[in-house]
Amino acid sequence: MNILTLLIVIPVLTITGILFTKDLKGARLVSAIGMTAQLVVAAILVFMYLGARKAGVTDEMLFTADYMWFKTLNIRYAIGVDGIAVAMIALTAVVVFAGIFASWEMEFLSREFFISLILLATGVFGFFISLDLFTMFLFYEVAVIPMYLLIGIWGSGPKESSAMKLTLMLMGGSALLMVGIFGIYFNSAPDGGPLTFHIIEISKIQIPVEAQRFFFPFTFVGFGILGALFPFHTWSPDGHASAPTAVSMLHAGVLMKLGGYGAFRVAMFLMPEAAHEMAWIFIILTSISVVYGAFGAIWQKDLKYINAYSSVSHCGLVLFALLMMNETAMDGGIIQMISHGLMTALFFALIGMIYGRTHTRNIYEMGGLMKVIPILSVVYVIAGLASLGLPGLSGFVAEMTVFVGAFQHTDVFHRVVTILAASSIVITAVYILRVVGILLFGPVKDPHFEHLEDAQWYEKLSMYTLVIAIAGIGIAPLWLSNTILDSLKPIVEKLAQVAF
Amino acid sequence: MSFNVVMFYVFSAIILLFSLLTITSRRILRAAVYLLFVLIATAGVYFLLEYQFMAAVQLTLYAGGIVVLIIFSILLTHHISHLFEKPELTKLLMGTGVAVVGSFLTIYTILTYPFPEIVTTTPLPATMENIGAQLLGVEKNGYALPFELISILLLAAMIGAIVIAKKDKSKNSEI
Amino acid sequence: MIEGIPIQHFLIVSTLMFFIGVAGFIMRRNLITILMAIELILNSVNINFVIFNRYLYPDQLQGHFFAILVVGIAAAEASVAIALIINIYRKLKNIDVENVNELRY
Amino acid sequence: MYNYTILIPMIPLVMFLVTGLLGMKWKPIISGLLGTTGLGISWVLSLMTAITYFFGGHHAEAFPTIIPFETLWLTFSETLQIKMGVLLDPISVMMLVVVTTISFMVHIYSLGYMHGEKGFQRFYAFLSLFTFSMLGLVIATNIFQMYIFWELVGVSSFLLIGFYYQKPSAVAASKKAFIVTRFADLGFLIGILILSFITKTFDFGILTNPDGAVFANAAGLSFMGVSAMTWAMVLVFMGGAGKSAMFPLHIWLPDAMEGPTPVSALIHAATMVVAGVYLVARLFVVYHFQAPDALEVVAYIGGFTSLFAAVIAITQYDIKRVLAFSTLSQLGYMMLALGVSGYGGEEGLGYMASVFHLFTHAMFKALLFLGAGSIIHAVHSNYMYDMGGLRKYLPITHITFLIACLTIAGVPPLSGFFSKDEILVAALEHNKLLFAVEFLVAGLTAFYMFRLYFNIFWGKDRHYHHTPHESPLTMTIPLMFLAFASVFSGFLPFHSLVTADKMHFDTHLHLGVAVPSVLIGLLGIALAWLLYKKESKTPENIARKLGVLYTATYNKFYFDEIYLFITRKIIFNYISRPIAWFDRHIVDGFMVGIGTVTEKVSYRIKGMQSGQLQHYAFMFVAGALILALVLVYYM
Repeated sequence: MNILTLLIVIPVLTITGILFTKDLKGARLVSAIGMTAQLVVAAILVFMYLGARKAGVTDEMLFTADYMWFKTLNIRYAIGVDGIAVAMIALTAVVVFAGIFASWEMEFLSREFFISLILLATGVFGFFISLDLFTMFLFYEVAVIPMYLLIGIWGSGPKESSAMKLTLMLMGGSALLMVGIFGIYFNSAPDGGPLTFHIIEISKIQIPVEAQRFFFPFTFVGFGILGALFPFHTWSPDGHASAPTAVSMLHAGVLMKLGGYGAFRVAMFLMPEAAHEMAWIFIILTSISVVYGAFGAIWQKDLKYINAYSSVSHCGLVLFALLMMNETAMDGGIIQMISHGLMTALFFALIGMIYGRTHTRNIYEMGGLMKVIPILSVVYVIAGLASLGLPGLSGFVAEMTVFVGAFQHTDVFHRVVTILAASSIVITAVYILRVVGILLFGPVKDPHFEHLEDAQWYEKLSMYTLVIAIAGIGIAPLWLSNTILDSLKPIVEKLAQVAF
Repeated sequence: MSFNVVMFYVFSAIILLFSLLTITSRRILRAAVYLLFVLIATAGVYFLLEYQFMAAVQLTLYAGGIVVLIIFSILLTHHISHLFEKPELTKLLMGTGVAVVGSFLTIYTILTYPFPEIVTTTPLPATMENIGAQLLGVEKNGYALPFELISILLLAAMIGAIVIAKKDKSKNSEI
Repeated sequence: MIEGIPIQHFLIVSTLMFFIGVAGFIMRRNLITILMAIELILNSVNINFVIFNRYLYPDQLQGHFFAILVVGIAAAEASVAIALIINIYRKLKNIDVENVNELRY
Repeated sequence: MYNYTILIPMIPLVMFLVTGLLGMKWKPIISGLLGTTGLGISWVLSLMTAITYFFGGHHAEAFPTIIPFETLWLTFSETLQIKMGVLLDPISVMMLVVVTTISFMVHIYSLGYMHGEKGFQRFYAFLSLFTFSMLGLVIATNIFQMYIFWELVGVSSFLLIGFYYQKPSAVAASKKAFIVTRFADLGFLIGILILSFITKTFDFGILTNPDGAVFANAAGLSFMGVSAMTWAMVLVFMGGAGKSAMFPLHIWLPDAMEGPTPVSALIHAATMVVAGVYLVARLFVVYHFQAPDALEVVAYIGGFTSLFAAVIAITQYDIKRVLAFSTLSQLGYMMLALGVSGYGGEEGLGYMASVFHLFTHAMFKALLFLGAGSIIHAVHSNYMYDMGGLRKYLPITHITFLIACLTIAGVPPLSGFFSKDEILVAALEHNKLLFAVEFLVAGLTAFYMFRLYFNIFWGKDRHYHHTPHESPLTMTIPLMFLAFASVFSGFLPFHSLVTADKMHFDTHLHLGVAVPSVLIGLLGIALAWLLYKKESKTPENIARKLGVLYTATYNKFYFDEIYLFITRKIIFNYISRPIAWFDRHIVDGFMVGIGTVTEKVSYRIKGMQSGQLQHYAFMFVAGALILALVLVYYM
């Protein structure tokens, strides 16, 4: 069996397995086994990919497979990965693995919870391996829908309205996206011949510029909504604040990356002319996202809101980098996706763990946690430092690559927005240190907190997995960066053909 | 001015007048009777057009059947002396508004449409032979299938009416 | 075909009758009156069928047959409608159309 | 030959990982000893490197630049790559010695000073982390590696200032330090971006090539009337100014004294704060040839800072703050010296003087801080009005402190005299105004240092909780070692070791400058002796006479308040809060509004589904009519 198909089969088998369990213990055991297997497969995939590249395989996509499943519209189950997809798959596997352990004590309707969670993961994996736009869209929907249930049932606070808001806004994005995808499809054979959804085939032809102008905004905004593009980001704070821990992790960590991934793999790759023409609009929006999200985070007092706004800022940087459309910046954008995925997942995991102990997320009600729960606190500081771009952790690599890349543009507009975006590193420092200062340092405010328990083994496993990944990228980014750079070549070339 | 013409205008006047009365009368039994007059006058128009069979059907089925049915139901559900209150103003306005606008529109269309002045085809007299042959025929111009459909429809309607109107003993016994 | 009377006259009569029926349908509250308004509408349509048949296609009898079929359907409709009205009357003790609004939003 | 140099930063890194990850499990003292031993090895290796580098070969011509180790770390594009490596040239070798020496001393000192503190092993882990980062910064082969370690240094400083994390003032100080330097780093980063854009390289080797070939692109590039290179170098200097706490980014350094005293000695006196000086020195060739205007900026900012800080230092009572302002002032000296320097031979006197002063300052300022730590250890207070007459109780501290004060006051033949004298000479040759400022500052320095000295060691005894006693040997040995270094390091032949063009040149004592500067130093000392030797009301009276001027100085010219106003009030209240509000109510409001409108509209049009048959009929007929009208008569 194709190793990529295995990535879908394993979660499906896991879900089936959970159906046969009776309670939390069984469900989490099966989930853990399944997702560990998934992680192993992802790791094998990474090595197979690197091995194949080293052996000199130069195909754009590796491990491809292609089965027709709806002949009338030429919809195919076409799969294949390049370096970027492999990296995203590895990210997803890590985050899902950590997510399972972060929800180890999910007592309420545990089987259903794990099923939804893994279903969501299935969608994400499917999205990343798909080469067929329609199949990709299908998996995208598979990933989005369980979110509604996960937040609506297992959430906290005003969960119903948050779930509704999130799902409706993402569905709105899907609607735009669908228009875009069909626009691409119906223009995929301008010289006659069969229409196709296959990304690689479409990339070889040129979609008429008129059609691009019309459908590019649909596609880009459609994905952009998922990637928290200003001003369509407002689902993110509410949604994240209400979602249960593992869902926040998966959502901010992985699902939001679908937006960034799709934005360049579909919108920009297939419609380069329009991308060039309209980039400036979205660059302005994303630069606003970057700064605005960071400033927005300063004023919040709910931990999850802080992190949600921080995600807006960081995801804005992803799209910002991608829109710069040169190799370095896009490379940075993709590393930023991975890096943000890991660290925001870590953040949400930690917030969930802290909330589980203190039963509040208001930073002003807590304080001095470093003294009572040192392990969680130290990891929180590490996550914070990663978020503000400390060298040695992944955030730095990503941000620097983005800024260096973005600065290679010669005109004033790009310069100014780059500097604007770069200024976010200061603002990020402000809000991260503010939280760390209030939450972890200082005297213990509430005497009830004196006897909190520190992390359990499953929490440690969850945290350490993410920390190791973050530090790994931060310390030795070369292999990741080079893999991505290699895979970016066709995309950048395609974009460069029409440039200037 | 021939007799036929005069009769047409008389019938038309009856139709319009009693139509109006049907819908404006505040006593329902009278409304039913006015309706009867309208239907009979319509039958008269059919006679003028030399569609005797049609007129007969109109008289027997409509005037004789439906109106009687209506009157029965009136008697079942009303006191004879029951006087309706006047219709609400909004409804009155809605109804008349739609009617006036619609009439003008339609009449304007009718008056401006170029109907052919002379039709040259040979008329087919509506004799019983022709009607019978066509109504029960299966070849060209044969209406056997609709005829059968209508009969089934009537049967179904009859059964339906009985089922609907039947008192539900178990449930509604107290009513 | 009646010599000296143009087709338009017939049509105007049937139109007026039709809209009187419509007005009645909208204005009146009593279900039976509404039923009668429907009969008016059907009747006006019947006149149109017959007129068009007579004036424009006298070589055929299609309009004629349609009118007959409509009469048949009208009978069926009336019988079912009256059955319904009686049933409603049993339930509500009156047959005002305003009270029959179970199907609102 | 120099392959082992990679070990110099790596040993502290390993120590950090070991003590940080495993230190919780074992007894605290083991972490301390482990860290100290590790650093001792690094120190020995650094000294070996220095000796072989400077004295090993016969360097008739320039000192070579050696890169014994380099590895690719990250690729941006074909030309832009970040490498990690070790670069040895005179200045980096000298810095290796400074950093490892001070760090080693501080490691030993902390064994005594931090004894019994909670988080002892954490302290050592952070110290190791800091030392690793600082060494990485020093040996950076390219500007981006420097930036990376620059940030790491910043964060380890943050962690160490906030070491007493339960003390709100320490937390606030650490936050402030990090954010201010981070803000400066933004400038640094943008400067790097501009440089990298122009030159397509990060390598110091290429950048600092005096022929300036890589800057060919820069010609004609300008922004707002200032050339691109000047922008770049001013922005890079902004980074340096942040780390070196130059005015107006100086505000974090006095607050940073909230950290444990050994940390102040290591980070905020001897090593990290000179990173800015090191950065400018490292890129001196670029400054000098490509952006002389930027160098001018460096000189003036340095000069102003040194005066400004010296004035404030006179009024402070917290002994660590006095030392902090003194550090600021001395850093200003170094910056100024770089700013007035030329390139090549005698012209490069400023450069040499700056580096020289960096070296001697590291020794005597570390000594001062460690001495202050010893005093604080004894009396448990930072304030000089809680001290007095301590010379009887703390003899070793007293002597070493006195040596340090004399050194900083520029009394010959102590090391401070030589380095400061050369700075003054360089300033005199270049810019009379700056010379005058520095001359004045020399006097002020002597005055405030001896104010401090007399207040602490002379005058009346105070009520001490317990009789002050001399610190343990672990603390006094570093004091003695540093005192030794302070006395004799002035005789190191810097002019033939660390120069701008790496060539030897001759210096000679410039009596016309030396004599007056010594005199003004002595004048300062004498004034302090008059005012503070005995308890008297005179200083207070003078202070009262000066009135507003004194208050303003005492409150550091209200810079903290201004910054606080800008951050708290403007950024928090007028930017962040409105944005948060805007987001919740306008942007989100708009999104929610779409939902609400849909809901409202559906409630409204729900009425159409009234269940009233006649309404439906009306709608139907009216709709049909309208359609008929449109279709038949309009189309």
